[in-house]
Amino acid sequence: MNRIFIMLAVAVVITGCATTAVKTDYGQYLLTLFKTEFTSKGPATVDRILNRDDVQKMCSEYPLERTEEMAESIQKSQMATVKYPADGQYLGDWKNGEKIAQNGRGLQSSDPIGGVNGGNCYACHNITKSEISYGNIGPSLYNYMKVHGSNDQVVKYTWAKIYNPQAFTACSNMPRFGHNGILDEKQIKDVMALLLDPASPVNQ
Amino acid sequence: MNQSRRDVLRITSILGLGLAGGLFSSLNVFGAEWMPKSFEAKNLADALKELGVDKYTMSSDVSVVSAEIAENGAVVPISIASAIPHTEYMAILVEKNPSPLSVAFNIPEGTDAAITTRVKMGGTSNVYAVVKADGKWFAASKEIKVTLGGCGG
Amino acid sequence: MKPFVVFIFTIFLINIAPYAIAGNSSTDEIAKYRELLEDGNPAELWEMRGEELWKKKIAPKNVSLEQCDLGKGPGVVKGAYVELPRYFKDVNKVMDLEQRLVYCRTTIQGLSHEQAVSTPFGSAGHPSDIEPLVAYITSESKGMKMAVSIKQPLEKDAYEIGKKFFFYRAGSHDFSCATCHSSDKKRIRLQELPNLLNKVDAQKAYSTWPAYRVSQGEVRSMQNRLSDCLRQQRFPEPIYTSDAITALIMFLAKNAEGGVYDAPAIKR
Amino acid sequence: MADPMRIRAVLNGDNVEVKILIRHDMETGLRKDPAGQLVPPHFIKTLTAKYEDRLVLDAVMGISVSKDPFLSFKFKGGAKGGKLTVTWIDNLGDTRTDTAIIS
Repeated sequence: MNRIFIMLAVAVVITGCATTAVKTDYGQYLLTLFKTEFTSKGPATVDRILNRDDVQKMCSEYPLERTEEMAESIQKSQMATVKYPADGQYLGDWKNGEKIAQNGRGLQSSDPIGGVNGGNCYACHNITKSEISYGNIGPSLYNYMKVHGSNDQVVKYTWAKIYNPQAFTACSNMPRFGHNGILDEKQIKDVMALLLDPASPVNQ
Repeated sequence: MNQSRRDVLRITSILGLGLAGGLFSSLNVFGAEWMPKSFEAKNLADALKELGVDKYTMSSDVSVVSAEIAENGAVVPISIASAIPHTEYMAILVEKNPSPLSVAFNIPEGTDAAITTRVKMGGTSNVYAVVKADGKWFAASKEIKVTLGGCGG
Repeated sequence: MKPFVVFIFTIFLINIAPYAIAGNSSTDEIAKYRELLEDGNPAELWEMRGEELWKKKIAPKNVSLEQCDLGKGPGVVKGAYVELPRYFKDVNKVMDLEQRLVYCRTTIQGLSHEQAVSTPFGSAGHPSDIEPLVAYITSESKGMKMAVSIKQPLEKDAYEIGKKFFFYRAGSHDFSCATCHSSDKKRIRLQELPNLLNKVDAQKAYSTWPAYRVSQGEVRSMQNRLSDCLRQQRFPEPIYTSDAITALIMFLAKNAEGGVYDAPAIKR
Repeated sequence: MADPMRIRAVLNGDNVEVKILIRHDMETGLRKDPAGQLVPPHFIKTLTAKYEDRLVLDAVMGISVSKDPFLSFKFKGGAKGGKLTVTWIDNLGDTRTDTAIIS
């Protein structure tokens, strides 16, 4: 371990004198540390942090702001990933959707491989009146139908937004639930019902 | 070597007996004994009955002070107090816990009938302070919400 | 004109009031909960045990940690933590407190590396020696200002690597540290999230770790705190005393510069 | 075996204000360890506080008192320099006694 930091230090000194590419090099050093110091555990593999897709790379490199061209190219590529339900049915069971919205587990190093993943929607969104413990990283979804309506366009938009939020907002903080396989098609339908079923507490 | 070790053991065990005997007898004289039936009662009514509370009056002279929301149910700070003269006994009960009785205090003369401690709560529940003064029972309660916190994992 | 404006304003108030009040009173009650906890912090019990462990002679060399150099000279504990992580000449490396403790336990006390890093994070029935030591050492910096240096080139490197780490998005959920910690006044559930790029927030957050976590019933160190963040970020597991984590600690410590240190604290 | 308590006893006007922190796991007997086995109950059952020879608090505890228990109370009639002695006993017979000088 000691040796790595010393090696890195030497590399920094050399490249620092010779070139201006120091900034990108720190990223390389970080990758070296990930390779040598991190171990796969449960569903959380080292591969997962070493091999990132273009969106993750770009959003890491430009975390706080990025050009309009970049944003548009990300949104375009991500829109192309959205898979709509094959049977044309968008709404499942809102009660199960509520459970998914409450559940913050899944895909952590402490979770079992192949377990049921949650959506953890309440971590970031106000959703129902009865749950007072909600976050504010995302907008309130309470009264979703009243605010957005429920026509076909809204339904398709909502599906795509859950499936891959970066189709609309490049580098969004929201996970790409469908695209990254966090929630399966049935689970997304259930979360859709939580937002768009008139009987759901979201719309009461 | 063996002999001395045995001596040490003997001394320890005598001391142990003496200590335990002394301590427990002094507890019997001065203090409360642990009451298995009260602590093991599975609901509020049974726990109160086992404590010997046949009837009680809700009183504004008794208070339960805490935050209305607990970030974590494992540690919920609770202060109970009684302004009723001659308060001699106080207990904290968490209605929805599997065993409601949490802790009870004998209040000797000269000690304030006001105690702060921390209890575990399995979920949102009413928390009761039950006190005995001049042989009569009084109570107060407060609802404390236990929320899910953090990142959820 | 005027009555109309008032009318609109009233409607606006009526509409938003119930939610605004609900949100505020919840966070107020959480603030009250935290205030009540501060009345008695079990971390003091860890500090007491840590001081004992610091001074205790242990096998194989039968020496205590009292000759350990935490950066301010052998045996100087007072004020050591607010200058960590730092560059140590004897190893030509940047170390945080926990790396340095492991180093002292192996070189001074003669423990094997495995012994020195065993049970870094305690649990009921399996107490850690490291967490009490960390509690004791950090408590000796109470009231002092955070003052890490990034003047030495390796310190600067650690800071820059830590910064890269902070913004590094990866894994199944695309999370980075920045996802939750780069804007003001955000909450996850009811927990306020410090914006670690904002000096005031960064100072407040950094100066209150390590902490006794009521959810775990243990004093948790900075290495533990960040490992737990990474777990919830869906990252794989770092080894204990990882240089990557030290780099991240360096970035956070520098952002908290000038903050008055006030830990071990008590937290959810 | 048990770790020492942290006891603070401060005279403030007529009252001695006492704060006690105890290192104890307070196992409920309902918790499972990572291997899925129930962890047996281990909790403090009784606690007494004495000012010199006078009993000033006497508590009985159940499994729902929090881990690392905290108690705070006040009593009258104590003097600076006097001794406050706290003793607890748990369900396995472990016990610990510590003394603080009133300041």
